[in-house]
Amino acid sequence: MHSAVIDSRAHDRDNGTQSRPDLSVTVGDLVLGNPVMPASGCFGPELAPLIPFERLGAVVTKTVFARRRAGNPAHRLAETSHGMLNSVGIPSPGSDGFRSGLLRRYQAGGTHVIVSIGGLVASEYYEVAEDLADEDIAAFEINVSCPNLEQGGLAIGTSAERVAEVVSGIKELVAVPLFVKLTPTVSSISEIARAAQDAGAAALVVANSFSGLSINLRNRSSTLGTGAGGYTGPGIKPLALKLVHDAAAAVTIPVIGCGGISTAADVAEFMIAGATAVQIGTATFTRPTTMIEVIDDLGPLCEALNVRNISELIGTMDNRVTTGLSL
Amino acid sequence: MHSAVIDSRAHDRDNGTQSRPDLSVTVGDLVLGNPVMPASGCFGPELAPLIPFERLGAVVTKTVFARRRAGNPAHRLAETSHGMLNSVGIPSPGSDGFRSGLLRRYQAGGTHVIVSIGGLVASEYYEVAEDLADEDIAAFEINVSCPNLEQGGLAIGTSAERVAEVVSGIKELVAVPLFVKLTPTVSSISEIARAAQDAGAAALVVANSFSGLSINLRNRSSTLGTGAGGYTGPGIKPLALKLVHDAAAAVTIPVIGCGGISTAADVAEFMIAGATAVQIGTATFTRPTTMIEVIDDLGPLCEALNVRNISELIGTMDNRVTTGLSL
Amino acid sequence: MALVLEAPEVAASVRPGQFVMLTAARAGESAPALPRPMAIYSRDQGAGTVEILYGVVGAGTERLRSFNPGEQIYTVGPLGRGFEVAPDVQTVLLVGRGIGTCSLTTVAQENAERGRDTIAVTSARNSGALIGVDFYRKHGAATVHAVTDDDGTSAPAALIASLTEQHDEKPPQLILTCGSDRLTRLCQTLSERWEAPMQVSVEAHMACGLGYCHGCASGARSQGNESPLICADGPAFAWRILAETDA
Amino acid sequence: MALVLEAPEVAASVRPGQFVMLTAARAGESAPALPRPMAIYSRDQGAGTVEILYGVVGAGTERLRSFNPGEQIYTVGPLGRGFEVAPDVQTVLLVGRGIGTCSLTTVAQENAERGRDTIAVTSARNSGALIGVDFYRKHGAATVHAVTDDDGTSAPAALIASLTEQHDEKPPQLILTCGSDRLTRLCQTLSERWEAPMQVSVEAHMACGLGYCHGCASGARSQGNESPLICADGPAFAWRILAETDA
Ligand SMILES: Cc1cc2nc3c(=O)[nH]c(=O)nc-3n(C[C@H](O)[C@H](O)[C@H](O)COP(=O)(O)OP(=O)(O)OC[C@H]3O[C@@H](n4cnc5c(N)ncnc54)[C@H](O)[C@@H]3O)c2cc1C
Ligand SMILES: Cc1cc2nc3c(=O)[nH]c(=O)nc-3n(C[C@H](O)[C@H](O)[C@H](O)COP(=O)(O)OP(=O)(O)OC[C@H]3O[C@@H](n4cnc5c(N)ncnc54)[C@H](O)[C@@H]3O)c2cc1C
Ligand SMILES: Cc1cc2nc3c(=O)[nH]c(=O)nc-3n(C[C@H](O)[C@H](O)[C@H](O)COP(=O)(O)O)c2cc1C
Ligand SMILES: Cc1cc2nc3c(=O)[nH]c(=O)nc-3n(C[C@H](O)[C@H](O)[C@H](O)COP(=O)(O)O)c2cc1C
Ligand code: FES
Ligand code: FES
Repeated sequence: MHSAVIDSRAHDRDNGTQSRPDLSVTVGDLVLGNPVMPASGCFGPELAPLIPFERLGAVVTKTVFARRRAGNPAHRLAETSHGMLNSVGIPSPGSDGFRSGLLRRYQAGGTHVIVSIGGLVASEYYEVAEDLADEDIAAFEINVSCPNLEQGGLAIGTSAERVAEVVSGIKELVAVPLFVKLTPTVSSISEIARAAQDAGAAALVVANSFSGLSINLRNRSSTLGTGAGGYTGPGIKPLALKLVHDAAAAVTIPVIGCGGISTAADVAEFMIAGATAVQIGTATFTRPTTMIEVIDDLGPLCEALNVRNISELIGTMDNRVTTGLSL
Repeated sequence: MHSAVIDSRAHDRDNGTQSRPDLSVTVGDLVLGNPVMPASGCFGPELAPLIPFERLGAVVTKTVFARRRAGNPAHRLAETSHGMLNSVGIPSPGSDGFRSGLLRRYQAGGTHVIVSIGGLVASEYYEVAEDLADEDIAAFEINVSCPNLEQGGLAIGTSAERVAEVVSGIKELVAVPLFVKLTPTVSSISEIARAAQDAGAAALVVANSFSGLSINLRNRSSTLGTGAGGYTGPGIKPLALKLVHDAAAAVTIPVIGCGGISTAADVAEFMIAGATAVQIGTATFTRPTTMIEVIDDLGPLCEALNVRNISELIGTMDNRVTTGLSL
Repeated sequence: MALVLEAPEVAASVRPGQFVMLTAARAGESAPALPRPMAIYSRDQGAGTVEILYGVVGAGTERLRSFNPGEQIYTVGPLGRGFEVAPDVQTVLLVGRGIGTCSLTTVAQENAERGRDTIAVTSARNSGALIGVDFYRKHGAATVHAVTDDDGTSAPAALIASLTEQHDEKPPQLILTCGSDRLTRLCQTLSERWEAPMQVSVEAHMACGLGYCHGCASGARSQGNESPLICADGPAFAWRILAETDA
Repeated sequence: MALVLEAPEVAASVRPGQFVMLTAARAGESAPALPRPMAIYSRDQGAGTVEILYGVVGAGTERLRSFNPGEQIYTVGPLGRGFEVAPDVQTVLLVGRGIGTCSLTTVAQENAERGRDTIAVTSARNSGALIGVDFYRKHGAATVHAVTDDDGTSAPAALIASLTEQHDEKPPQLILTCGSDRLTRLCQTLSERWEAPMQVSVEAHMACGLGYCHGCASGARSQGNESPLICADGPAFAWRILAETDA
């Protein structure tokens, strides 16, 4: 494949300044060159011709299941005015297929590889984790938003007990650090965040896509083949930012922010709200080089915000009420 | 006050066609001339010079508390790229102040008056309901999203048991039909919807604003005086539509859709998803005459969708998977 | 940037200090979600037009800039309570900073019509940013103090010195100000010195501009009582009310 | 509507049936969130340009229309697997409907370069909507059947009659089609009659266009196996593969 990006933006940045702000952050035992990584399912080795992977803080794989899965019927994608809906349904080559195929290509990228794992029953999480435990992997990201067959299709991520059970179950089996990617549609993210921490999570990812729907008026059917889907992109940013703030306030482990991020300013907002790093999903579809552009913009933004190390931003949100003289 | 709307759109519609589609809908015992009403807090008698109230399906008051409340510190409003955040904090004149003041002005409008009521403890809901029970009111809309002091600030609306308790408590005291406006940030809206129905609700309103946050990078503080706020407007539409679909599927009482609606097509989407009527909030700020414009557009839209009565749309979403010949 | 709106009803009825809400979203668009309050810089009742000046700051004014002559813009107004000039006032001191001056200029216009005198102070970072100098002169202001940060003339000490020197002898009977906390404090000093009542026009984030959303209040004034609504109880307030509120 | 892109790398390397992803959001904008797959209607390797034709349908193409000459548009490509023309093929039948014809026109361009013959069918609702008639003629198509619903010539029965009458004697060795299920079935009949293999270019909603988002697949082919990815395994498919998938 030959790929041509006909847009000067990604290329003609000024990279020649003297003492640049330090963009590195530490997530558990992991030191990332910068806080930006892709969101699971919104990235793949196919992007290598467009993105220098080694410039990313880490890469995150699409969620891997123990067994092969075909995913959902078409349409799997629909655009909304402020983001998109998907019902891809996590097709997967299964852990064997993943190990011998995609994993090697992720590993060739020259940065940390975080492997997202999922399951339809608790035992499938254990299986896939054990299958991949000996690989050169920086962390597992446990996707607890998969529909759980033991709970009538409700995601494990909606219950603090089930999250704790799955996380500690995996923790007993493997030594790989565990990140837990939380489900956003819960009444109290703090409770689930604490449960994940107590069960041994090294970090949290907050959050996954939101449950959404759009309807095609002509045929009165969902714009997606499966009815509802995951709502992602800029429209969810205020929601994700609130969840990040609340989760970060509830735990001592690092939180990785995710949801609607598309600019360096968004990254700064998430870090100020409490995130140590961030993931970018939908914005990579809009412009495949978004993550690199964001990383390029982080240095100048740090200077504008007067921080030498980007990690100085983490969790510094000031909640004081600001009242001026004129009311 | 003199008000001039310098925009022809609201005025030069064609209203002279012969047999127009029937826009009326029935919510419990209430027959509405059309399915469009304002969302609580996004409307007031102050709009009378701009909107002929009698053209609205109903009017809904801002949430009334039993006792006078001052609301939150500034800033109470912030715009986001796809909607807005508010932390107004529901200032209220209390039920006495409301009865002698605003209520009369709503009643002068010539359409059904739905009074939104709230409380910081369960007993406050009972108090305000009793205070207003003898007034000429079409229904109470019970706002269960108020922070509840007996539950550490968590809204009653996040627990099926507490919703059932408050709704049946009010039901025992007053004869006015009860609409229950559900809280969106729950793992299963179906469960709460059923609890409200079983406790005696005549209809549900789905849903309220979503919890969101935005940060001002310059001073690293929330753009709102109180930190987080309610996220409303077009960005939440796919989320609200999904909740309406799920709630309507779970109950037999009518559901009133609310969240991100700004066009007649949006109304049709919500009705197809299961709503019997809709509420419009943020879009009234954008253009105060939005509701009238939407109502004007509903007739032609019904014709385009081939329905004689708009109520034929309700709950007709087709979930069949559409696959063409070419895959 | 300037917008001249063909709005005969507004031009005919607007009082100094009132504002309009301009919707920067075009018909069919949903963003920017909130309309923007804008002062009336000048009005021409004969032509049926009003003029608005604005600085491009964020998404709202960025969008306003995209409107072309001849396009319709959704406008509601005039709104709010403007300045109140008692019948016996002969001379009014107007003290504006930056874009805040736009809330004061129609006072000068009305003064000219009603035979009152205007003393105007317009303050800005630099001379390029000064607003209203020519407008005040054209509308018969007795004195126009154009002061800037660049040449130091806007510094409170310098400004108060020159104002007292020039006007102590025949001080104004009313002081109106808008656009700067520092100037509000300066006006307070002058108000006490000259025993002239003072009114301030204040800003707030607004959604409805009409008084029903309660978005523009600053919180509680006293136990259980909401502070005034800037859009409906103001935006012009007698200084006394403001001072009470500021708790 | 047409867009001519200065894209030397694309012009140099694109194969017939491949596509590009065009981002209709400008730099700094986040909507439309998804880029749009677009076929290359024609390419000019010398000038380093490619041409794209599109119909304005929804938000994406509405936005594309707003781009001005000289503006940059974010483009990724060429992408996907195009049509495969075996070395022994001398005559290719191209059957396109509406905007779908844009996926076939570069085949004619290549045929002309390589001395192969083109028979072209371009179908549309009415003559104003026909695409490629002049293009095909200019690029040496032996026959161009321009058929429309308006005059009834696009009806399958009428079309198959005229195609078999004219080409039964010396039938094409390859049939390529895009843009219509009805024409795909028609091509299938011809494919069987003439024993000529057939390839179809299909559309799907796409997010990445590169093969990693799995948004463009149609679901399961057989237990646990995902169907082909339209963007990476296609968009051009041998008809046999498609028929298997359609379960
Ligand atoms: C009574 C009144 C009169 C005004 N008159 C003028 C005028 O004549 N000319 C002019 O340029 N501006 C005026 N403003 C401010 C104007 O409404 C805009 O908010 C301001 O120009 C900010 O620009 P923006 O909307 O592009 O900023 P954005 O960043 O797009 O604003 C984001 C949000 O913050 C709010 N906001 C930001 N700054 C202010 C502010 N200073 N006051 C109120 N809300 C704010 C906006 O309303 C919006 O909700 C007035 C405000 C008030 C209350
Ligand atoms: C390989 C390929 C080549 C294409 N070549 C062309 C071309 O040369 N000229 C052209 O006009 N169009 C082409 N299309 C379709 C094009 O990508 C647009 O989707 C279509 O023009 C719809 O217009 P819109 O984006 O304005 O619609 P919108 O209503 O804005 O689309 C909404 C969403 O639906 C998707 N969608 C809607 N219709 C289609 C469709 N028919 N195919 C795929 N996705 C769709 C969009 O991608 C988007 O995600 C091609 C599609 C594919 C897959
Ligand atoms: C097409 C698509 C596929 C996705 N696949 C996965 C997945 O396999 N596992 C997962 O945990 N999240 C998945 N997600 C969710 C994203 O990782 C991310 O949490 C979400 O998109 C929110 O971020 P954004 O707004 O930046 O896109 C997917 C999202 C999209 C849009
Ligand atoms: C400024 C503002 C004030 C509101 N006040 C109330 C309220 O008092 N009671 C209530 O139940 N909902 C209140 N809401 C929520 C709205 O009624 C509505 O549920 C929400 O705005 C979603 O609809 P929308 O997207 O159309 O705005 C308020 C919303 C806004 C923006
Ligand atoms: S802006 Fe709505 S009450 Fe003042
Ligand atoms: S569009 Fe992403 S895999 Fe095909």
